[in-house]
Amino acid sequence: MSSDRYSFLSVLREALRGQTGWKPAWRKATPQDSYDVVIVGGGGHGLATAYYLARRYGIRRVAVVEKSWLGNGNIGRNTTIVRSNYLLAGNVPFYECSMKLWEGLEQDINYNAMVSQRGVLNLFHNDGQRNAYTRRGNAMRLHGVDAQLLDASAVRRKLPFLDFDNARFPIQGGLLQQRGGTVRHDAVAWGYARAADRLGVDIIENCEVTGMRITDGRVEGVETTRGFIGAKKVGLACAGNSSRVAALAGLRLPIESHVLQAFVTEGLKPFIDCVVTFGAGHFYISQSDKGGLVFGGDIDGYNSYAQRGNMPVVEDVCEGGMALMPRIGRIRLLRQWGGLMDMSMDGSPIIDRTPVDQLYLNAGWCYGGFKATPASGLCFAHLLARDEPHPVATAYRLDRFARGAVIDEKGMGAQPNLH
Amino acid sequence: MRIHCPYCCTRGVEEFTYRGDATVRRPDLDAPEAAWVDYVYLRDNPAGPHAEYWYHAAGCHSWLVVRRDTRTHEIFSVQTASEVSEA
Amino acid sequence: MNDLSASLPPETGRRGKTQPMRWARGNGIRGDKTIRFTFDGRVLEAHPGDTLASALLANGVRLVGRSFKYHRPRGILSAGPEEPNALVELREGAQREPNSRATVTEVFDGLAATSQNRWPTLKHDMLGANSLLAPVFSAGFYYKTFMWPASFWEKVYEPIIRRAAGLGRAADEADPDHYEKATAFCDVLVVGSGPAGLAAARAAAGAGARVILCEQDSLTGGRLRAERVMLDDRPGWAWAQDTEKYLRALPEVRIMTRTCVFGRYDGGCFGALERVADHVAVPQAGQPRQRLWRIVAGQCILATGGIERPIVFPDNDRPGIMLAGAVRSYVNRFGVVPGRQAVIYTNNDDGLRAAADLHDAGVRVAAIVDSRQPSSTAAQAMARQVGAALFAGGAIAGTTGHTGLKAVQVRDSAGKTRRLACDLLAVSGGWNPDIALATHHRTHPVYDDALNAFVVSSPAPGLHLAGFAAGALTTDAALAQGDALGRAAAQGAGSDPATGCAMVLPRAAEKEGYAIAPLWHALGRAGQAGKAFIDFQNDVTAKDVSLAAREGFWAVEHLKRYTTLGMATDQGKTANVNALAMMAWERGRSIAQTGTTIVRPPVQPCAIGALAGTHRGRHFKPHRLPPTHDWAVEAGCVLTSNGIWQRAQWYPRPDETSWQETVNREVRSVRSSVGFCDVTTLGKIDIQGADAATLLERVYVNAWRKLPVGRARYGLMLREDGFAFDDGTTARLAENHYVMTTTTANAGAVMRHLEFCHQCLWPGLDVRFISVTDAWAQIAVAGPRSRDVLREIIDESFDLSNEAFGYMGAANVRLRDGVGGRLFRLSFSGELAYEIAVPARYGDALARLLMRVGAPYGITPYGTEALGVMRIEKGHPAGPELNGQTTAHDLGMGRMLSRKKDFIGRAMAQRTALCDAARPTLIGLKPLHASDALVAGAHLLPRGAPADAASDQGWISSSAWSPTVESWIALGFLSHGPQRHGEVIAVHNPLAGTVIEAQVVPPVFVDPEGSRLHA
Amino acid sequence: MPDILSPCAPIAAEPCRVGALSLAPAPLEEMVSISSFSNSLPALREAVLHALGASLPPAPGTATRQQGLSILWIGPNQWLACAPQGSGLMEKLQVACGAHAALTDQTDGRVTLTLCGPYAHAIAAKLVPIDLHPRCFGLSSVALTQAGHIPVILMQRDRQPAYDFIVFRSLARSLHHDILAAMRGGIPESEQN
Repeated sequence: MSSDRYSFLSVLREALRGQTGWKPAWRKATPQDSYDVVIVGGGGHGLATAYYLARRYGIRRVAVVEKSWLGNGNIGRNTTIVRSNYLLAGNVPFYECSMKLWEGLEQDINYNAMVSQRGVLNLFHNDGQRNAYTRRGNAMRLHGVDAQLLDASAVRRKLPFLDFDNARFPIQGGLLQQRGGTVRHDAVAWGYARAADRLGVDIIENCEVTGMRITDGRVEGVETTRGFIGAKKVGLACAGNSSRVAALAGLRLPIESHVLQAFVTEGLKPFIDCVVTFGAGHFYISQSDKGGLVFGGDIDGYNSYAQRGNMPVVEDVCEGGMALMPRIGRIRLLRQWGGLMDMSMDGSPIIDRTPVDQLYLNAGWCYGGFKATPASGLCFAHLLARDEPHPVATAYRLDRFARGAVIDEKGMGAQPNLH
Repeated sequence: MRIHCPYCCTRGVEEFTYRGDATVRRPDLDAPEAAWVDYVYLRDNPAGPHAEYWYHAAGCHSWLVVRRDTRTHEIFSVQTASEVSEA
Repeated sequence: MNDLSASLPPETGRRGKTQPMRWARGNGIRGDKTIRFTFDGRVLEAHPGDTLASALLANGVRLVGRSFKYHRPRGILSAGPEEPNALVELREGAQREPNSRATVTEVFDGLAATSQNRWPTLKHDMLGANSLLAPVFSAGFYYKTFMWPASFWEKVYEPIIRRAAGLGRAADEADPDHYEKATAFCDVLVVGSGPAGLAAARAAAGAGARVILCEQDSLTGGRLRAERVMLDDRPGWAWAQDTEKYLRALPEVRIMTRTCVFGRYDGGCFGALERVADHVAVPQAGQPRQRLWRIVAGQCILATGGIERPIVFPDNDRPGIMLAGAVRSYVNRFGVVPGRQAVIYTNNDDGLRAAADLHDAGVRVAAIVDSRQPSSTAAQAMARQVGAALFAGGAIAGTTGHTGLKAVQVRDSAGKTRRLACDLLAVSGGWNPDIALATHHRTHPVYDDALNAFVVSSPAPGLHLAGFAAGALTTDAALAQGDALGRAAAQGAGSDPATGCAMVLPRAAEKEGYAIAPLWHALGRAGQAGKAFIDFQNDVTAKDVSLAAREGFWAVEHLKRYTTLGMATDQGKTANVNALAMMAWERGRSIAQTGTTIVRPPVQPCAIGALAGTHRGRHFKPHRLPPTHDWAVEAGCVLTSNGIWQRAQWYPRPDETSWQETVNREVRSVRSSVGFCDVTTLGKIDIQGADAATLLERVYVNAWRKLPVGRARYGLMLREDGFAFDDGTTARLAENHYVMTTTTANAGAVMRHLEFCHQCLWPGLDVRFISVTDAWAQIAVAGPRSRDVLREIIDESFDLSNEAFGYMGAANVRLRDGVGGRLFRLSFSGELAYEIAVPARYGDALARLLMRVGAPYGITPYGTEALGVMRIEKGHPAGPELNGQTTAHDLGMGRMLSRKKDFIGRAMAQRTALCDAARPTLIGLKPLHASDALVAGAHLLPRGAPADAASDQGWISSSAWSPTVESWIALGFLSHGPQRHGEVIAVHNPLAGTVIEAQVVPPVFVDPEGSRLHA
Repeated sequence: MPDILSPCAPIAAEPCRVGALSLAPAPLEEMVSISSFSNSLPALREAVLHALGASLPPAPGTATRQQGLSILWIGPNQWLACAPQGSGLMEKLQVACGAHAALTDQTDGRVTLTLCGPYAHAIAAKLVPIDLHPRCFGLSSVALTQAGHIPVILMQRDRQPAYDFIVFRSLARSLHHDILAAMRGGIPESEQN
């Protein structure tokens, strides 16, 4: 007998027999001739889309094609933060939908992704920032999302080791979303893959899309390194590679691909119990369950497909870190890495049809795609299944740029590197 | 990454500010709205050679057009933007 | 400093009681001097030149740390930065440094080291019980459980897991030490100072190149110090010492020891970390603890050598089991024997040499277990030489000794097992070239079947690998390769090929054979019994790899992520190749097919403080000081940061009890008499040229051509996407000469924008810009008596009357004492007001002068807070309104948009959603009860509407208590705002739990007709 | 009797010393930026030579210096002329080349801090990310760059390296602090072979 359902009992049973009864987390599927839906991109969003298509919309003839190993994209190289602390009406319901899906994810997919709602605290350092966070916190509350405004002394009680007394930009307070937190990123990919696989979805790794077969303006399938795969509908969930794949269908997108670096330190006994973002520099941080400090800052700021960044950003981020928490000076950075961000022109995503019939797009996640994973999957599945936007994703239309209905949280305009 | 400023010689990327695709051309005022949407929002975003604007903010304040491979960060050429727009 | 052993007395080092395992002087030890350090409170002795590891071994300390998951007792595995086991906390208090590798920590007098990740003591660690749960704690077990009930994760399971997380403890206080950064340039960077590196540096320098040689160690020489290679009849380390001396004398060579090149970035940039004062108790005053170097190199030679692989067999992690190469290093460099009775376990000839070194150091070598069948002639010779039993085709099937090795189970080629007592097992599974820096650009290494290791087959341009890093197996080959590549790199960097003078290379006396036969899974499945560790620190065993294979985590990245292999502080330097060889074996594929992960920077862990550098605490960002700063501080102002500018926020008087009282007074003074405020921080751009007006026409939404000389005008700029970008006034000083002001926040961005417009869009325009922000001290003098005050200052020949110098006038003026300045009749407060600009050096004096001449009028300096109150009273938009999300229409300035010209943003501003009348538009708000605080960030909902997002119609952007109106007032944005003046709406602040009612009013609270302005 | 405005410098004039290194503000100079209008360059060169007796430096990254006067390249077709106080620099330039170039008084906009002493180059290398090797940056070389976070114009004033850091007046104190910290950090051992 093999152990397929994960539980404490199955773990115990396997412990007694040398862990020999586990089945592969997902089948190594080979492509069939055609599917109802082919999802391009075996990252978090693509796998979640496949899962919800099968689970919620009953569409099970689904393939996820991935050019390399599953989860090789941003799902495998982010800083694991989940939150729904947005300002604009186009965004809040969507991210809150995502947060609710996170809250029930593990039971839903029978996989412990370690959803840890330890809180996300955005610090502010001047009146202007306080006012902006007040506006945002109130927007969240009006949308039914939890938010609290902490003053400096409340922040100090929570994180006494921040620099309160010698700071260039003293901490005045922070906006706390207690329900925000972190999730073990790789586990999200594996968990969705396993759950989708069990519902019959084919997950096809090492299968790169090299072309789109389009006849009379309608997509009929994808050419891949493993042959042609027919599809009634094709959904693109390629994050940083969105423009490349869309170009195969002759589309230009309001997206630039940028590199975002992230960093982890050596493991330490835990002392940071929430996610903290510094408001006076480019720095945010949390501590993983293994003890490593996971932190990051701004994107490198230039178009890149290289999955690696440069040193000025490392220095800038560490400078921010020292300004915020000077006790980390002797803690060592262990590893830095880079992911490709599909930076959209207004900093918000796109989940929409494209000008090519039956070709659908899920892109423009900037550096915030991880937290969106469940809702992105659900809304994209909804769009693919029903051909209309999910109610929480109605703002994420491709034509919003032409209409001017941009969703620009930061107010930086059509400059992806500034979002 | 280091960029060869035609005036200041090669400098670290931290001295420069980025501003995306340098192949887009500002339409005339009476151009159709679609042309403006293209100009302001749509990008080829290629994986490979890319002509892009950089501003030598900490140096001579020149806007440059840098041709660079977005896969490797290798820089092929640098010209001043005025040189490019006048050409 | 670097010539340590030269000063040694000729006799062998002492072998006193305190360092029982010190057998002789080592080539890197100053045995004539004794220093003291502590480990877990125990005082021990060492010599200068010791690492903490060598010193502990010298004192017979074998148990040094505990592993992460099972808390297994661990000792010292290596003699270098790859160490996975011997991690300690160094120093104490604010200087506590967790997870420090004993193998690279230099001992100094007074060093305090403490073991970590154990409770209560290193020897008796309660969490050692985790080992018993190992059958449950398989790779990834936590993904499969702890899910029920859902709420238990944060409350129960995770806290338990977090209690066990991590290794060392971060310091509790701010790091008290300094750090700094520096940049260095060279033609050729050589990383590593073993035979290949030294030869490369010498050759490159000889060919005329500027050379930087970086060595992570405190001494140069690399393996020449660990081994006993003779070069031209002299010890190899002595040759290294001479070569270093020779190189140091060359003007264009820089030798940086204790400097780890940790990362290779684009364009020939390298990051390197110099440990300036880690090897002393306290840095000198001002001296940094560490220094971050950004090295810019034309060419780079990686002579980084190799890292030895352990062998995977049951219980292969006990203290006393060490890498053979490390054993040699302790014996030869440090003069320490890590045991009294040794067994050698090797799959190659290099591992055998540890036997000779140990034997010569007086250690009994009981056996050589050579996995090769038949074993090499070298093995046979070595066994004879040291008197050891040789087990050809043998294997080690297990070990005993809980906190230190006591015996090994040797299985001979016939399958018979016997127990051999020993306290040292030197293992060699072969060597991996250290190619980390070569893969930082995501170059994928390839597997070399002959070398049984991953190599870089096609390094990036300008990058060369030399010595063992390139697979050179002998010292002679390393020297020759370094020499050749040094010359080639120098030429690649532009040196004249003719300058290279041939140098004679020394020859090694010994023929160094390698003869490796791979050994990944000597015992097959049986070898996975018990705990056969692959990743020591993270306790990843052979079984875990099997499980990953079974569950489909075949891809090397999946293997790594699922099992946590290679994710510990050593980043799998000793583990990765063994693991993926195991995965290849599990799947019946070759190692080449299985592939490898790529290494990411940094090569060695780097302190965050060092990467951050000097800009800390109050100096995190520079302070920009306006010209009246010193005066304002003297006047007792409270400072605030406006970006990086330091500005006076308000000027409290001793009798005032709250800032509000102060600000109220400042506002009332301005409105009733006169006040002044330094407004230097606004960006000022000098614009000249025949096409200056044309450029202004194109960057501002409104018209500029007809602005007369001597007048200023308010202008609004959009971004090209049609949203508001910045605003300010621009004055025409002469026909082709303007001075533009920008907001403080956007000064840099506006300059960049103007340059973009000029250089990229309209290079034909004849116009020039330069910032004059710092050149002028600009002070706003505002209030009904401002003209009276200025009359006392400005030369009387200048007619200040309203008729001669009306609102929006601009003029060059002279002050009464002859100083030239500029005068603008601008008002942010809505009062009769001026801005007077004088050369910055006079700003301080001007402030004092204003105080003096204004005294009869009760002149009051005011800060940014009063400035803000007055601009809200007058309804001027500022940063909170110009937040990048608003349009000219939103700001009530839609009519400013010219229809007669092209300007930046015009086309996009016409898009449907930007012209939607329902967009929230600027309004004023007054609470029905004057004392009800309006809070910026509160949202605007119709009265009586449910407090939800569907009813949300706007927000407050700025608010203040207005002492003029004697009420709270606010500016905000409200859907259909201008049509709703008079309506009472609900102001919701759910964060504070308040709802108050306020009336929508036009966004001007004071003097809506502007009569004061024009007075 | 009118009030007399007395000038105020942002940095005290006394030099700060660390070992043999010294850091001090240079005496206030008249400074005028000269930015050539389109197609005016030949005429401008001639006019400057005529008015000041010194030529605009021929190449980017250099300065012409003679008898207290220096003209630094500070950007394409842009220079900074510096002369002792009382030289009437602006007036001279206005008359000679007002038609050929935008002239802007920068006397008060910039402050010059001079770093000198043995190994000054090693201290400067902690501040500016440019190559100060004599092969790249010698006497009268000029670079626009940043010292840490602060934009500077750097000029090598003496052959025995001494450097002028020309900085925005408002940032002079922060730069002074940073240079001093670099001086106190000591000369890197690898500089002192």
